[in-house]
Amino acid sequence: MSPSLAVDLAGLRLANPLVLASGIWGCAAETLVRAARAGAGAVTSKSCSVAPRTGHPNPTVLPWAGGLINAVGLANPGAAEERLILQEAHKSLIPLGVSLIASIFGSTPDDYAEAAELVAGAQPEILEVNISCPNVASEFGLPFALEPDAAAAVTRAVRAAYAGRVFIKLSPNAVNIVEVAAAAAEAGADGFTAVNTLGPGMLIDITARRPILSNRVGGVSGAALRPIALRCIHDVTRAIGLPVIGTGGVDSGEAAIQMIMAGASAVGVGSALLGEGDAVFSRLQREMLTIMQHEGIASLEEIRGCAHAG
Amino acid sequence: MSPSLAVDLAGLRLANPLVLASGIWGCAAETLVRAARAGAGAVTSKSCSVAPRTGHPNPTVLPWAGGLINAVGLANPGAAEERLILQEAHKSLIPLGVSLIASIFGSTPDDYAEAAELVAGAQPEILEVNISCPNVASEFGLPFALEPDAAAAVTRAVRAAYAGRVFIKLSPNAVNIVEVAAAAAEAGADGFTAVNTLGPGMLIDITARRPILSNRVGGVSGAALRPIALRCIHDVTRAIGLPVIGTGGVDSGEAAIQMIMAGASAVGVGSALLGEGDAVFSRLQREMLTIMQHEGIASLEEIRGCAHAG
Amino acid sequence: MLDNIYQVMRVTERIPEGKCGATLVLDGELPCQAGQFVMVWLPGVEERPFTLVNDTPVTLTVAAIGPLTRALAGLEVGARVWLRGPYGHGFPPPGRRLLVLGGGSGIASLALLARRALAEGAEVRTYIGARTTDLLMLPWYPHWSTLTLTTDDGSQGIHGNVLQAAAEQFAWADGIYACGPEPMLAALARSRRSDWPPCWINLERVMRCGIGVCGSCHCGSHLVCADGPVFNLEQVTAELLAPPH
Amino acid sequence: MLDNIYQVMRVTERIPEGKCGATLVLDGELPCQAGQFVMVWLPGVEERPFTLVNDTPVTLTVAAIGPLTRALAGLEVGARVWLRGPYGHGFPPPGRRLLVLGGGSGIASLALLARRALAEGAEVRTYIGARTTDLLMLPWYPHWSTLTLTTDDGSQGIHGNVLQAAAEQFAWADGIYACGPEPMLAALARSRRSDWPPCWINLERVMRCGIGVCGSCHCGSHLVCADGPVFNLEQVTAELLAPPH
Ligand SMILES: Cc1cc2nc3c(=O)[nH]c(=O)nc-3n(C[C@H](O)[C@H](O)[C@H](O)COP(=O)(O)OP(=O)(O)OC[C@H]3O[C@@H](n4cnc5c(N)ncnc54)[C@H](O)[C@@H]3O)c2cc1C
Ligand SMILES: Cc1cc2nc3c(=O)[nH]c(=O)nc-3n(C[C@H](O)[C@H](O)[C@H](O)COP(=O)(O)OP(=O)(O)OC[C@H]3O[C@@H](n4cnc5c(N)ncnc54)[C@H](O)[C@@H]3O)c2cc1C
Ligand SMILES: Cc1cc2nc3c(=O)[nH]c(=O)nc-3n(C[C@H](O)[C@H](O)[C@H](O)COP(=O)(O)O)c2cc1C
Ligand SMILES: Cc1cc2nc3c(=O)[nH]c(=O)nc-3n(C[C@H](O)[C@H](O)[C@H](O)COP(=O)(O)O)c2cc1C
Ligand code: FES
Ligand code: FES
Repeated sequence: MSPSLAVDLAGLRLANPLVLASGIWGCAAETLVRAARAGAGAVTSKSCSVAPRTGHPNPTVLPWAGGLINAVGLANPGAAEERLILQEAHKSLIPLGVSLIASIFGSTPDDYAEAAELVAGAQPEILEVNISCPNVASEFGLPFALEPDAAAAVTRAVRAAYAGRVFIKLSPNAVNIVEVAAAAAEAGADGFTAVNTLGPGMLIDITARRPILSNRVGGVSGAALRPIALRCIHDVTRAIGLPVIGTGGVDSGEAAIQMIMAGASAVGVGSALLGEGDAVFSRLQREMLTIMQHEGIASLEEIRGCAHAG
Repeated sequence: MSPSLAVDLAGLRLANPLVLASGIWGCAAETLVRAARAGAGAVTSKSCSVAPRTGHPNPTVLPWAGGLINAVGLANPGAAEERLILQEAHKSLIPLGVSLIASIFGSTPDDYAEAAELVAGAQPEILEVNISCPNVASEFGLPFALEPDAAAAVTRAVRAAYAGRVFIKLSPNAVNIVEVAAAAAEAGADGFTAVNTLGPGMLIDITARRPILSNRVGGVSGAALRPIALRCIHDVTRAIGLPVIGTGGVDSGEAAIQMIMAGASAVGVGSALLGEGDAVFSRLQREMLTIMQHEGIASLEEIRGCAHAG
Repeated sequence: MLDNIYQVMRVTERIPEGKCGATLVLDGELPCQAGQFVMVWLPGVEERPFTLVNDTPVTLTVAAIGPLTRALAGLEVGARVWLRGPYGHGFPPPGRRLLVLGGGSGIASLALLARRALAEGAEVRTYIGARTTDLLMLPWYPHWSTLTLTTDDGSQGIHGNVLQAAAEQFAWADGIYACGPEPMLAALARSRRSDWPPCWINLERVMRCGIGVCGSCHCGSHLVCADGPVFNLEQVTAELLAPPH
Repeated sequence: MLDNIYQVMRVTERIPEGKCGATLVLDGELPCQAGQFVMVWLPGVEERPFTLVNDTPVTLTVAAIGPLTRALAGLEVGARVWLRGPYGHGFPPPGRRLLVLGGGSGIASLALLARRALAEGAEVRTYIGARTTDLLMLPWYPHWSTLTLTTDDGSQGIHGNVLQAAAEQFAWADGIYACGPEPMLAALARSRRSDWPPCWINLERVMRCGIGVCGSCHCGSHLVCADGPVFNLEQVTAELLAPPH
């Protein structure tokens, strides 16, 4: 019998664990649907806020030796407009059996709650609450995901405003990510996406003699983030019994399996679309199946969290 | 006129800014001296504590796609024995004109002070206080470098016990590294080494189905750390007028120049010895000179911190 | 590991383009397919996509319409420009009879195609349109083979638009290559007849990453930076004809 | 980017080595120079350096002296072993007359050298010593050409140590290759005469990284993992003769 890639994510059945991560491709219904057709088990939209935002000026997204660095600055058309995009996407995603994850953010707990209410109409399978973007600190101060109390406050507000599944997006930059996750769990989270980008980091161009990103600093993603992400997922899932979408530097079937072994229920893929586009989803599926066959793994459930032992 | 690599580091003149980072090679007098002969402007010894430590069992140091990950666990022969190593090294370093940086750590402020007193006899040019090792958390709790008050307490204790230059080694994992540095500066630090390893991170072997490091997690160094290190150095030097040894992922003359532009007075080199050994020091010197010639930079002082502007 | 994100080049020659902007010849090379683009950064200003008008030496034609393009078009000889790329997919190898249709600065993306086709012995018939004479770009380019200019106000060349002027050439060509304002491309899509040869167009969108990650350049489900900027007209007809939302 | 830190191999054959341990033949290949080593990891146990006794298929000879080596030596056919490497620098190309001197498990590092030299038509005279018969390793190895065993207690072969037994061969050889306990290597360094052929020795140190970073394997200013493990005797004579500190 050939191994199965199907997973359960907070009661949702995904045909495979691969999830298009927020902010990659997901500004339009058409690109979300395209990622779904290409083999994503679920797709996440770009984070939206109540008010539209133009984001930071370019340069905002750059490839470097270890992956990507970005300070898009949460450009989005606003949650009301985003609802229309999500509704359009959802229509095409339902027949494909691919789940829709809607990402929101805000500047205060109430702001988050309002964004949640605005996108609720699109009935996404999961609402992802981005409390961990490192690229808007000059505007909003430190991300809520760095502090257990702040994370709990946002979770509580969204929980009160929204009836569906709420996933909190955690930061790899928290000094104690388990405490943050525990506070959010206590406040009503149904699961987590772990993790958002690392840092922030800075690139300097030595001929220009200045930071490259217009925002000076940006979040680090891709391969450089992977070991940090694995530790975060390992620690959070070992401590807390909620499902996690393990995200950060997944660019191979091997890395996806590592995420599951660390305890993830599903696996986010973002920076790996660089170069390869949505072909990454079928490649990762193939590579995962090859590994499972070789290692005698019939289902991902069998190995989920196996790295906790020992 | 050919450009000069000489720098001033807290009143010390280094023939070039490259500093062998702590924990790389530096367990023996002979290897410290070898790095100096190969072209380091200063060399840092492996961190030592009052009591000897055997460190963690293997695997402890692993190469991965983004650099190294390590959880040596601060293996060292104890500060009294280390003093002898430092003395022996110092004898050979003085005629070479290469400065000696002695690294210490401890479990309490008093412990740090005692280690400082023990190595003081070797009269290192700089005492580096490692308050930022992420690999001994299970033993010691979170590093002092994550909290301004904790960092200040260690700095104060060492300052009271030791008359020479005290550099505090900062962590890239602090939520607000500037606050930590400011507290240490206030408590009497003469400068900083920024940064220690990132994370910690985790590697998982999918066939073994477990974390690879015996300590499960370890500090991430090398290229993956570079953008984070640059941001830390930029932020600390922009806010605080003390010299910084910029460390993290420097593996080219370009990266060394980036560190100086971010505000560093000297540049630590650790993981880049992988593969190339101490030949890295002459290569980086050559590459820096080529860049300086090409960009019309006569001295490093000319470009130090130039990325702060704009 | 070097990041090597940007290559820095210096302007060696600046050719004014009427009131529109300028063509900049730089002192570096970036081997590319005709139709590929680079992201061009001026520190402290902005970073935007620009077609490679030539790759050896790198040549850019810039229509000064905003902060970056005004700064670029005003650069003196010796000034520095930062580039990353080339990115995207260019034109497929052309046939023997190319009909080249350009409106505004779009014409820049067809220049290298024409130059190479001409060098291979193909015939190129080029139509360039603009609102007025002052806004014509690259009319001096030596590789258009035969060139017809059009202006909306009749101040130079044929009075009218490029599609009207070129109407009779559609049967002659074995490939149509178009770039310009989206209404022009939409008009092309609307008038497309089944007996035309293959039509290739070059789309423009606001870009952030330029490398297929951020999604900001999407046109329907296509990413202009990674799937294009060159598309077969059929691929994007639906998007060109859809009402903007 | 794959990390590909370890290769996993399975034991296909296990050859007992007296009371000492075992030789394990694995189902993989790791092309190497004779004298190079791998870091071998058994999850949950330890990771240590081991010489490649053969590279195709990978073969390890293990003296069971501690946790990892006992676990390794006890592995059944089919069990898995994790390896990274090969690391370090091996022996330079040998001449025509090799004198091979091994004490204890050190002999493992000379096996591939002897095998390849023999295949090239060289003559190999091997002396293996141990405290007692039970502790002799690789005495069965078919590529020693001529083999002389010595035991400290005379229980097998010549009574005495390897250096004494091989004394007359030093003039015959055009290269001396030695590995074994450090006192044996120090004795070799002390008795070194200027008319001997070049002497190559294989050092052992406790290793963490195996790749020249951590410094734990240093021997004086040399790093055994990155500069060695094979050294010319002259390079390390001072360190071998220095009192331990
Ligand atoms: C693949 C590609 C190749 C290009 N090649 C060239 C080229 O060779 N030469 C050239 O001059 N330009 C080219 N462009 C367009 C160029 O990138 C824009 O002119 C540039 O973004 C304007 O930058 P700015 O900072 O000067 O002005 P901005 O302030 O960015 O723009 C000024 C005005 O133009 C609008 N605008 C900006 N970009 C676009 C766009 N792409 N489409 C429609 N409206 C836009 C803005 O909304 C604003 O109203 C290309 C674009 C793409 C996508
Ligand atoms: C380059 C290199 C190649 C090697 N090749 C082989 C090989 O082919 N076969 C083989 O059996 N062994 C080899 N060794 C030695 C092997 O690594 C050790 O036997 C192993 O470390 C013992 O591991 P353990 O966990 O079983 O015992 P441990 O608990 O690590 O050691 C048991 C005892 O041996 C001592 N010890 C451990 N390692 C060493 C050492 N390197 N030198 C001196 N004393 C030591 C310890 O201090 C302890 O007293 C090699 C070592 C090096 C450096
Ligand atoms: C260009 C870009 C934009 C992103 N935008 C968002 C966003 O809007 N909201 C969010 O929660 N995460 C955002 N992220 C973070 C990703 O969702 C993901 O958590 C991170 O990139 C790590 O995964 P990766 O290494 O697979 O890219 C963005 C990442 C990138 C590279
Ligand atoms: C194997 C290893 C051991 C280290 N040991 C120490 C140590 O004992 N004390 C310390 O302050 N830093 C230690 N570090 C951190 C380095 O000094 C340095 O801060 C870090 O590796 C980042 O620099 P790099 O990217 O150039 O390696 C160690 C790093 C490595 C890779
Ligand atoms: S510009 Fe980012 S996907 Fe095209
Ligand atoms: S084992 Fe680390 S330097 Fe040799």
